[in-house]
Amino acid sequence: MGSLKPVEASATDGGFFATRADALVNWGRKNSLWPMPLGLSCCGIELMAMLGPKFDLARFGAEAARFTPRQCDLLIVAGTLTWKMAEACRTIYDQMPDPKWVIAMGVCSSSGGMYDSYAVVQGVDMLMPVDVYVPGCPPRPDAVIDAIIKLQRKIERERPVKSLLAEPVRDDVWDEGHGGFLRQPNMGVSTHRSGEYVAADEGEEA
Amino acid sequence: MSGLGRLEGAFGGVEHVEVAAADGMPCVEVERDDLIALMTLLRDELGFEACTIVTAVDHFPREPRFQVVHQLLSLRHNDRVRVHCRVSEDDARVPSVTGLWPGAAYFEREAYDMFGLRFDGHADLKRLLMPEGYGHHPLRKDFPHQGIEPDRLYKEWDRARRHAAGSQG
Amino acid sequence: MLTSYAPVLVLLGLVLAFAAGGLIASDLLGRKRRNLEKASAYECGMDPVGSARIRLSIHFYLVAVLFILFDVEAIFLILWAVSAKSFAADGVGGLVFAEVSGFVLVLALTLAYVWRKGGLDWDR
Amino acid sequence: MSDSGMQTRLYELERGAVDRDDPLQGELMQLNMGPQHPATHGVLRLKVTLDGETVVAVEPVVGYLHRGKEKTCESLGWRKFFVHTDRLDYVQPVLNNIAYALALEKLAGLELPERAQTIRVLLMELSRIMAHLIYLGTTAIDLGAVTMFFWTFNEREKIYTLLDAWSGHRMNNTYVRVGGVYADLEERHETDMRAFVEQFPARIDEFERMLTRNRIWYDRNRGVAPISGADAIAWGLTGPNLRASGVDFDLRKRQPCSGYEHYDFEVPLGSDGDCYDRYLVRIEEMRQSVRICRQALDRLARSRGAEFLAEDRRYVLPPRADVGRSMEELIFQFKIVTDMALPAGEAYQGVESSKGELGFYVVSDGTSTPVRCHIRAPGLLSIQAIPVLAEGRLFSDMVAIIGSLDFVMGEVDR
Repeated sequence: MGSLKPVEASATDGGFFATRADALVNWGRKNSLWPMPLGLSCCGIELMAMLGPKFDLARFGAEAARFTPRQCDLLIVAGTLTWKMAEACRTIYDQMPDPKWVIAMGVCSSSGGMYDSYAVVQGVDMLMPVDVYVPGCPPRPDAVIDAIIKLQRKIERERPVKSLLAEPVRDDVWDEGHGGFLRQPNMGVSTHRSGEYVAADEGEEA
Repeated sequence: MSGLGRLEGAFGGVEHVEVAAADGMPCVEVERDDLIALMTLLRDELGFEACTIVTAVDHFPREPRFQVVHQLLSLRHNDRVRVHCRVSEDDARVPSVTGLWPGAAYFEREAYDMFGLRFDGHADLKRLLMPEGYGHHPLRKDFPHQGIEPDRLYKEWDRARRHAAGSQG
Repeated sequence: MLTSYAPVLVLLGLVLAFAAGGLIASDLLGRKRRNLEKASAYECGMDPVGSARIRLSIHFYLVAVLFILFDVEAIFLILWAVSAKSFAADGVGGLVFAEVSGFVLVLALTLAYVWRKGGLDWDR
Repeated sequence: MSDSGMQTRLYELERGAVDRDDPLQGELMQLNMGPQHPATHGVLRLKVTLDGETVVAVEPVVGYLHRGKEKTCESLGWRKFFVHTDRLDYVQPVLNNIAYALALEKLAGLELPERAQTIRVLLMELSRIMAHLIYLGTTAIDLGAVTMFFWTFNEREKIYTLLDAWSGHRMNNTYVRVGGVYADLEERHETDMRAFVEQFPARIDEFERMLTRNRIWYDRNRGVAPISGADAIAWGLTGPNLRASGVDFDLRKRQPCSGYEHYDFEVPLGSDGDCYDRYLVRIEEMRQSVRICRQALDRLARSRGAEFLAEDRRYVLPPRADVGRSMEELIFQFKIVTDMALPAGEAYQGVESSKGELGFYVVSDGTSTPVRCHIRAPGLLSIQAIPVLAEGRLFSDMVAIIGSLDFVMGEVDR
């Protein structure tokens, strides 16, 4: 296996080899999204209903719900995330191998929902970058399936080959420099724009 | 308001004050020192085998501030009784009933967690619902609904992790 | 003589190629992003308490050994079962059967011994 | 973490029970059956200390789903808290609504029309069936019977569609109001519900044929974690967990509310309170719920068109049409919508939920801001009993014990 130099494809023209390889890798990834069902509260029951016979998630290749983050690539945060659970949720997100995506199922994980109380995280995107937000309390299973379809379309547009053969990244401190808080509580608009993450309190560290 | 019914004269000298309750349940208010005596009497003589509720109510502007509520259920006679006990904030200590009903342990831990009431004689009194290092008692009336810096513990944990990771890198 | 083994060897090669190929491709192609958090042990979202390298009770070892013992016995029985017909054709079927049943008898004795000494039931 | 109680227990266990220096004995291992675990049915964390396969000590840690509902009730007000009561025991949303409404009506001293009570009984029994189906589905899949998950969720989908057609939402349908229900049950809803109720007993027989005499299910559940009646009462267990130990106490019979005295049904009892008895009690309870549903549907058929909402204008919104026409109705609606005030006093109403006695202790000082709304969670006491049931048993029995206690973290953590 000679040393395949990653093709220096610029953002616009992908070059024939890169775009075809992108399409192949993306096709493989989007049709086998293994969900990590973080069923916290009522959305967890709708999540189970979605894996059940009527709204069968197997049609999208995503029914292999694993409970260990090592074998999952899609974290579905289903329910109300509290500050006590936030540490466990962030640890599970970190322990998932790359590439990984996050769906914030329900209004509680998207924005704190009906709980503006002392114990509820005001939106999971304060802890980790979220790819698809699903409104509803709980959202109907077909709404979450629609979110998975949107995620698959988002995966189709990614360009993985550019960084596939790259050297392993040793970012022990934090992956890609984001973390801390992506969005201040009750700020409404998320400062998280896909691509550049703004680490809220990066500056304070020693 | 139906009175104490079957419990009318049965309190054996524990001085108590009858309290009117909207749901017609016999309701008694007792001093903190007689609480255990009354509870033992209720359980042994009057057959209240189960303890349904141990909680507190914060009447903030009015003193004494906390009102500890015990509610018992008698399966044999199929009736209930509620016992109140007023406690002020600076000396928020109440004797624990886990000796009589082991099932009341978590209720008392929750009352400690939410109101800051210490239960003497409780085996393992620590927070039940809030994380261990949490500094406040949320259900007190003077505690804001959105909480005081709710993400402090997460930030500390987050910073400690990054520090450990950073020093390793 | 060797040719009769060719299909088995080809199959073995294909299997190894498929397995090794998958591993090497994913290792080579996959984008690696190592960080301390990803390497930490997974324990339901919590930090693990204490180390996992501790002395475990002897029973685990005992059960494992017993399993290996009777598993190997099964392997030998399979070998015999596969070629039972050819033994019968050569006329030594009865003799081989006696040998095998002797082998099984010895192992049955060990099973009885272990059973009586209580090696099989779990709690001490 | 100052779990001093836990450490001393461990120290005694280590020194007392077994001589640790003997090389044949293994060391104790600390393990987190953590907040994110398929078998803990929600975000419960169990700090388990194992000696090889045997559980030496268990310490449940709850609070990972504590959303501060009791505090929210004090800031939202009585009327708006109805939305939050759905999310308490989220496998049986309507039953929590009804328990909360009954507590408020008891405090207000409000009398309900006949049809409203019947609709509520029907909804409570449907919720009980939904909750027991979730128990059956999740416990069976934890112990390996994957088919049960699909069968039970198939039935649950049918109930979802019933409630969806009637209240507009599959789950968390905030459908109960102080004084009755939001809208009447039309005839087509009743026929759909009757169709479901007719075919459901056959499904229960299917479940039983699959599990009751199944060798694996029987061995994993029979004789696992028995608890005597007296211990169950002392530890505060209620509902199916209590009746499995043979204690005949069902609030629907002993302290009936919302008209339960008009229905005849039996209360199933277990014998020695182990996981298998809890399973049998819940299966039989589903059958009894079907009987109650049939009787409720008959009563509804007789009282079609009757009043389904009380008339007391201090607490019940006037019909939307009248508000446009008369000034009093407009004032009533304005007063209720802005700040519905309950008379001063305190009241407790316990309801037989699928998990046990779900109670609301409400205290009001006559104004519109509630003084206290304490929610008594039966699941919290089931979790408190886990150390009593699980210590000394094998670690794999923990899955059967947690499944058979059937708690939901939403009501435990509030």
